[in-house]
Amino acid sequence: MLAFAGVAVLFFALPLLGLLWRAPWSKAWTYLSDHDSLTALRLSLQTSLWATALSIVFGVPLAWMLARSTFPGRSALRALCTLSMVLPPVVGGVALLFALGRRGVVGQWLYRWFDYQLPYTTAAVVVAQTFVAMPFLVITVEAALRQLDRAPEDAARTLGASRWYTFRRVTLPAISPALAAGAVLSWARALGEFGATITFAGSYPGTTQTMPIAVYLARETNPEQSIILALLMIVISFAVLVSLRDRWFGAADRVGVSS
Amino acid sequence: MLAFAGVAVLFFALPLLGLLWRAPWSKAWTYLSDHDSLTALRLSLQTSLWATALSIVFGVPLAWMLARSTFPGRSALRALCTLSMVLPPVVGGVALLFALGRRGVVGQWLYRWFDYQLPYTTAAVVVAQTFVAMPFLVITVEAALRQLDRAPEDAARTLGASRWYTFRRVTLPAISPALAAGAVLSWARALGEFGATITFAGSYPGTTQTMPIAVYLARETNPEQSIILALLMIVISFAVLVSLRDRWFGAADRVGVSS
Amino acid sequence: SDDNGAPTTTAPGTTGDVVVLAASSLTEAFTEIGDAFTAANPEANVTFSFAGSSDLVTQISEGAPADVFVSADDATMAKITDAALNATDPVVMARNSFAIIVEQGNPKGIATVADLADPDLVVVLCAGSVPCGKGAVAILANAAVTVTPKSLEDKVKGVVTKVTAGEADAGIVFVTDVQAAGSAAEGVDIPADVNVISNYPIVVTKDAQHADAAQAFIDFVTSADGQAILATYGFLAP
Amino acid sequence: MSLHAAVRRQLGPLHLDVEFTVRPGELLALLGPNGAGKTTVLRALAGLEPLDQGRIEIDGVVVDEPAADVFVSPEQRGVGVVFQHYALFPNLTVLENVAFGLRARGIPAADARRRATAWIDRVGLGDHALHKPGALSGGQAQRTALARALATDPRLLLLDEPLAALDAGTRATVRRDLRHHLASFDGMRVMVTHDPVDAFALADHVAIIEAGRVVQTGTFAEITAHPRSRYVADLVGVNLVHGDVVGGVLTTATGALVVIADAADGPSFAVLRPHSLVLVRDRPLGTSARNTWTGTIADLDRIGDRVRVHIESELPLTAEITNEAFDALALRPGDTIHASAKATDIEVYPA
Amino acid sequence: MSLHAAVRRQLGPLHLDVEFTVRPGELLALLGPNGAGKTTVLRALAGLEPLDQGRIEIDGVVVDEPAADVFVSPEQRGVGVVFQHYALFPNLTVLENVAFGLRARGIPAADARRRATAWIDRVGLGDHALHKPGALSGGQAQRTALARALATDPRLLLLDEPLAALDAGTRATVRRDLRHHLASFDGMRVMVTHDPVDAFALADHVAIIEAGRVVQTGTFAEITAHPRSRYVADLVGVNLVHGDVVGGVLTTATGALVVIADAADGPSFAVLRPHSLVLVRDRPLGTSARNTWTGTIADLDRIGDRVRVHIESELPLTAEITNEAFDALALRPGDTIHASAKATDIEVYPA
Ligand SMILES: Nc1ncnc2c1ncn2[C@@H]1O[C@H](COP(=O)(O)OP(=O)(O)OP(=O)(O)O)[C@@H](O)[C@H]1O
Ligand SMILES: Nc1ncnc2c1ncn2[C@@H]1O[C@H](COP(=O)(O)OP(=O)(O)OP(=O)(O)O)[C@@H](O)[C@H]1O
Ligand SMILES: [Mg+2]
Ligand SMILES: [Mg+2]
Repeated sequence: MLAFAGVAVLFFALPLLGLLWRAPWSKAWTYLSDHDSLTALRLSLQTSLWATALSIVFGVPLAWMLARSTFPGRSALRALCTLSMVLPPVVGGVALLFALGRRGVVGQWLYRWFDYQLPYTTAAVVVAQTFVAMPFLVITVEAALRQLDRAPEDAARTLGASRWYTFRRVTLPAISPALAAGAVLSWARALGEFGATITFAGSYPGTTQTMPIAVYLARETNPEQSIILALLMIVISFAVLVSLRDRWFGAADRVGVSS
Repeated sequence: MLAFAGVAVLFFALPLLGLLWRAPWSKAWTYLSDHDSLTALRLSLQTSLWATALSIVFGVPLAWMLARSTFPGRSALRALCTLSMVLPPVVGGVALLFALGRRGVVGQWLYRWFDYQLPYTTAAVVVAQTFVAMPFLVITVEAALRQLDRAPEDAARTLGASRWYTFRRVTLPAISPALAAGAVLSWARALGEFGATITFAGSYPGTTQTMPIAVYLARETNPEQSIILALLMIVISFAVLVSLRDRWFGAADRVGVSS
Repeated sequence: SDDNGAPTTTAPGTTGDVVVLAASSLTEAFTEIGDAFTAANPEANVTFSFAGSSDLVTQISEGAPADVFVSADDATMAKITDAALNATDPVVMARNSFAIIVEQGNPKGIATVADLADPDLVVVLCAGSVPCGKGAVAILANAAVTVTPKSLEDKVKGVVTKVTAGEADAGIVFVTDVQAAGSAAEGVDIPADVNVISNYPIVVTKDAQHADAAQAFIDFVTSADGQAILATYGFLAP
Repeated sequence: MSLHAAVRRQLGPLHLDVEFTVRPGELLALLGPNGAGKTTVLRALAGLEPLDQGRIEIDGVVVDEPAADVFVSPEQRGVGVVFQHYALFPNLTVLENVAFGLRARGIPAADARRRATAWIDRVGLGDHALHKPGALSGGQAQRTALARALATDPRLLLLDEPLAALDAGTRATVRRDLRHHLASFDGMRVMVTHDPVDAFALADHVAIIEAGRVVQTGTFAEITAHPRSRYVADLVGVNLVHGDVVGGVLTTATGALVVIADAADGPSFAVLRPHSLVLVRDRPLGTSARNTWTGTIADLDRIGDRVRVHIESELPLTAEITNEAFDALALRPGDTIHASAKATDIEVYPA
Repeated sequence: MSLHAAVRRQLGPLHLDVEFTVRPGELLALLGPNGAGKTTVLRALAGLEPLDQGRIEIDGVVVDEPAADVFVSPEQRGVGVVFQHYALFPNLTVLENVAFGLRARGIPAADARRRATAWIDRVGLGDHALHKPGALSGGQAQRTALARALATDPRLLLLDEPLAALDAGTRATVRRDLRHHLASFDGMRVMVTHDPVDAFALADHVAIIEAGRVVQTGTFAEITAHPRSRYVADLVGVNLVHGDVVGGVLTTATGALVVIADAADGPSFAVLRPHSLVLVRDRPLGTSARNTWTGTIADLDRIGDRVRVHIESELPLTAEITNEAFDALALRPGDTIHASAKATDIEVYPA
C-alpha cells in the first residue's frame, strides 16, 4: 500500500520539481515585479475573491436545496450543477457566450433593453470563474449538510425560530468548517481558471487578463517568465490548500472497541 | 434561500441551453458519425478508463495514507496531491513535460537509459488525465475512510487478518460506494481533460487526439461540428454524474427528535 | 526524391508514415493535401498534428515525433532553426495576408481599417505576442489608426469565435480564417499597402524518422497540385 | 384548555395510531419499548413531523388536522421540547442557548439576556452561563435544555427520554432535580421514556405504547397493579398469565393450568408476584398451596439483597427469594426446581 | 498458563494503571463507570492499542512489553474479541462473518465453511447463516459475534459490554444464552461491563475500575458484601459510610455519627442496608435503635413491590420499605422523616 501511495506522491511531486528545476531563479524578481504581472495578479486576486463570494451566496442555497429537498430529478439537477467541474473549460466558455453573450439566450435581452454587454468586462471574468468554481463549494457544503445532526435545527424551530433564523444561527455555524473548506477550494479553482475566462471574457490587460492568461501569453514571448508566474500561482494555491488542513474532511473520530 | 438556489440553477442551466439552442441539429448525425470524431471518442474512452484505473490503483493507497497515518506535513502532502485539481491544466502539462519529458527531471534518464520517451504517446495522454483526475478520487476516498467505523477493521485484525487482508475484505467493501463515486468523478474529469493533454501529449489523431482536443480543433475548421461534439461530451459526463445520485454523499440519515 | 525543383508529381514509390506538425490555420487545407498526397503515393501515409505554432515548437524541442514542421510565421520557425532542430532549410510554401472579419452581412458597414477606430465598435485582436497579433499591430501602424480592442486573444480562433458568436463586431485575422469561418462571417479586404504578408515556412525536422517521405511531402505541397489546394483555402502563393 | 391528540402516521411497516388527552398541570408519560413510535408522537406534537391523519388540538387551537388542511408550523405552536440528547447549540454559550427562543421571537438582546439569566439561575447553572455545551456534564446539559425550553413560556412541554443520556450514577440525582423543576411549570407536559422509574417518579398519568398503539393507560399505580401486556409485566417484574377462566381454573393457550381463588369466567389475566412464589427442591407433598409447577432454573439475577430465579416450566416464571434462602437452596442454573403459589396470592382480572 | 496484565497508558488526562491475572477457565469482569478505562484495557489486551508501560503475558508468552520492545500484533495474539456493538462485517453473511477468521488464517474455503457452520449451529443461528447482519436482531447479532470470535479457537476471549446494545426486554434472555455459550468455552475470559447484573450472572471474579485504577477485586459476593467505594455501594444499593471508628462510634468527615455494635478502632467503612432502616414520621422516643437521623425526602423510586426512599440528612441515606408501609406513611418528596437503624444491623469493616 505505502509503496503505491509513495508512487502517487512522487507522481504529483515530480512535475512541481520539474518546474522548480527549470525555473530561471536569477531573473525571478524582475519577472515578478514586472508591471503587467502585478496588474494581472491584482486582477486575479480581485476576481477570484468575487467569484468565491458569489459561489458562497448562490452555492450555499443550492447545496441546501440539494441536501434538504426531495424532488424528482434531484440527481439530474446535481449533475447539472457540477458539470462545469468536469467540462473542458473552453467549452464552458463557449456555452457561457451562448447564454450571456450579446446574442445569447439571455444576453440578447440584456443587450437590447439595457445596451449591456457582459463579455470583455471584469464582471465576465467573475462569471466565468464562478461557473467553474462554484461546484466545488456546492459539493463540500452539500456533504456537510447531509451529515449534519438535524436535532439542533429542530430545536430552534420549536423555540420559535423561522427557517431563515434557524439557518443563520444554527445551520450556518455548524457547517462553517465545511463552508470554509469549500470556499477555499473554490477560490483556488477560480484563481487557476483560464479557458472559460479567455473564451467568455476575453483578455485585456487590467480588465480581463488574469494571471493564468498572462502565464499563457508569456509562453509565446518569454517562456522563462511564464514559468516564474506559474510558480507564483502554484505557491499561492498551495498555501491556500495547506491552510485547509484536516478541516476539509472533518476531524477523524476517536476510535474505540465500542466505537 | 430557494430564490438564490434557483438563480444558481439557472446560472448552470443557461449555458447548457445556449449550447442546445445554437446546435446545428440537422447535421448532428453527420458530424457525429465522422470517422475522426469516432476515433477521438474511442481514444477518449480508452484513455479515460485507463486514467480511472490508475487513479484507483494509486489514489486509494494515497487516500489511505492521508486518512490513516499521522506524520508532520500531512496537510502539505494533501495540498500537493490536490494541487492539480485547481491548477490551470496547461501549467500542469508544462510541469509534466519538465518532469517526464525528454529533458525532464526523470524523463531524461528514461530517455538516456531506455531510449524511452513518454510525451506524445497514448500513455502520455493517460498520464496527463491521471494527473488532473486522481485528486477527485483521493478526496472522495479519504473522506470516506475518515468517516468509516473502524471497529470492523479492528475485529478483522483480532480474527487473525493481516493489514492487507483486512483492507481487502473489510475496508474496501465498506468504502466501495465512495470509491465508485470517486472513480466516476475522476472518469468524468479525465474525459474532459484538454489543456494538460495537448501540452504533454500533443494532438496526434488516433494516438493522442482525444475528444476535447477534437472539439478544440473542430473550432478551427467547423465550429458547428465542435458544438455537436461538445454536446456529446456533455451528454456523456452528465449521464455519468447522474448515475452517482446520492451515493456520492452517503445516504442522508434518518432524523428523529432523538436523532 | 530529388531536390525541390517543383516537379508536378512526386517520385513514385514514396513509402512511410510522414508526421506533419502544422500550424492550426492549415487544418483544412493540409487535410485535403494529405488526402491528395496519399492518393498519389499509396504506399505513404500522413499523420497531422495541428496546434499553435509555438506549441508545436515546444513539442518538437521536447521530442515529439515529427517529420515535417510548418509554422505560421518566420519568427516561430526561427526558434527551430536557432535550436538546429531542422534538417532542411525552411522553404516558404505559402503566404497569408490579413483581412477584417465581420459578422455575416457586415451589419456595421465596415469598409476600411480606419473604420475600426470607431469607439462604438467592439473590436477584438490577437495578443501582440502571437503571429496574428503582430500582424494586426503592424497593419494598424501602417494605416495610422488607433484601435482600442476589447480583448487581446491568445489565438486567432479566439477572434473568430468572438465574431461568429456575435460578441464582437470586427477583428483582424488571416484571410484563410475568414474563409474557414464559412457562412458565419465574412471578410473585408485590407488593401495591400497597409496589409502584412505572413510566410508559412516548412522544414524537415532533424529527428525525422522518414526524411525521404517528409521531403516528398514538402515537394508535393510546393508542387502545383499542392499549391492549387492551398489556393482554394485562400493562401497566397509563396 | 388541554391537549387532545390523535396521531396517525405510517412509519414504514409501523402504523402509528395513538390518542390521548392531557389536562393543564398534568404530566403524561408515554412508556414503551424501542421503536414503538414514542418519539414520533412527540415530533408530531411539536410540528416537526406532519400527521397523515388525525388531529392535534392544543388549548382549543387545532394545530394539525390533515383532513381540514390545518398545519401550524413548529415555531408558531408555542411548544417547548427537551430533546433526547438535548440538542443544544454547540456554538452558543448556555446563556445564548437559553436566550435563543426569546431572541428568535424578536425580544431585544438585553431583555432576552435578563430573562434567560433568571432561568439559568433557577435551574442552578449560574456558574456555567458562559460555558459552551461541550463543557457541561450530562445533568447540566439537561438543565440547560430544560431552561431553554421553558424560557419561551410554552403552553405545552415535551420531553423525549430526558434521562436516557445520563450515566446510571447521576441519573437518580438528575431525576430528582427534574421533578423539582417540572413541578414549577404548570402547563401540560408529555414525557417519553422507556424507564418505568421515570414514569413513576415524574408522571401523573402513563400511556403504554407498543407497536404504534396505546395498550394501556392510567396512573402508574393502576397500570402496575393490573398489567395488561407482557411488556408492562416485565417492567413491573411480575409474572403475567393470560388465559381463560372456567370455574376457578385459568387455562393458558399452551394448556397450563392455574388454580385461582375466585374470579368471573372468561378471558382473564392472572398476576403471580415473584416473592409470593415458594421454591423447593423436592416436590412438595403436604402444602396448602394449590399450584405447583416444575421446571429448570434458566437464570439467576441478583437485585440488591434478593435473588430473582427464572424458571423454565410449563409457565415461564420468575421467583424472588432472599439471599439466605438462595444460599440454603444452593441453586445453580439447570437445576430442577418446584415453584408453588397459593391461589389466594394470585390476582385475577378480566382481559 | 494464564493471563497476566499490567496495563499502563496515558489517555489524555486519565492515567490508566490496571493490573490483574486471569487463570484458565476463569471469567474476570471489569466493572466500572463510564470513562474509567475499561475498553482501553481490552483494546490493549487485544493488541489494538499499544501499552505505554507495563506488560501483558498470555499463556506464558509476553505479547506487549514496551520496556523489552515486545509487541505482538493483534492478528498474532490468538485473542478473540466480542466488540460492544459487535462490529460485524456488514457486507458478509453470518456464515462468512464466522468463517472470516478461519479464511484469514488461510484455511481452505470448504473447510472454513464447515467449521463455521458447526459454530453457527452451536449458537442456534442455523436458520440465519445466509443473512446479512442488517437483518439480525440484537441477540442474534451478539451470538454471531460470539461465534465469530470463538471460531478461531482463541486462548483468550474478550467481551466489551456484550449486553449493553440490547433492549431491556431481550437482555435477560440474551444474558442467559451468553452464559450458556460461555460455559462451553474453557479458555480465559475478560468481560467489560457496567451492569452489575452481568458481572453477577457471568463472572467468576470482578475487578472494579474507577478513573483508571482497580479499586476492588474479588468474587461478586465478596465485593458486594463489603463495598469499598461509593460506586460499588450504589451498584449494590446499600448506604456506605466512610469514617473513623473510635470506641464503637464512627465519625464521618462531615461530622455525622454512626453508633455501631463492635469494631476495631481506625478508618472504616460501615454499610447500612436500605431495608434495615426504619422510617417514622414522628421522632421515635422509646426504641432500641441506637441511631436516628432526621432529614427530608428527596426522591422516591418504586422497584417492584417496594419503594426506595432517598433521604437528605446529615448522612444521605436510602431506605427501602414495602408498598404497604409506603401507603401507610403517605410519604411525599419534601416531607420531614426520621430514619433509624439498630447498631447490630450495621456492618463495619476496616477501610
Ligand atoms: N420517517 C420515517 N420513515 C420510516 N420509518 C420511520 C420514520 N421515523 C421513524 N420510523 C420508524 O418508526 C418506528 C418508531 O420510531 P420512533 O423513533 O418514534 O420510536 P421510539 O418509540 O421513540 O423508539 P426509541 O425508544 O428507540 O426511541 C421505528 O421503527 C422507526 O424506525
Ligand atoms: N486515544 C485516546 N486519546 C485520548 N483519550 C482517550 C483515548 N482513548 C480513550 N480516551 C479517554 O480515556 C477514557 C477511558 O476511555 P474508555 O473508552 O477506555 O472508557 P470505558 O471505561 O470503556 O468507558 P465506557 O463505559 O463509556 O465505555 C475516556 O475518558 C476516553 O475519553
Ligand atoms: Mg425515541
Ligand atoms: Mg467502553
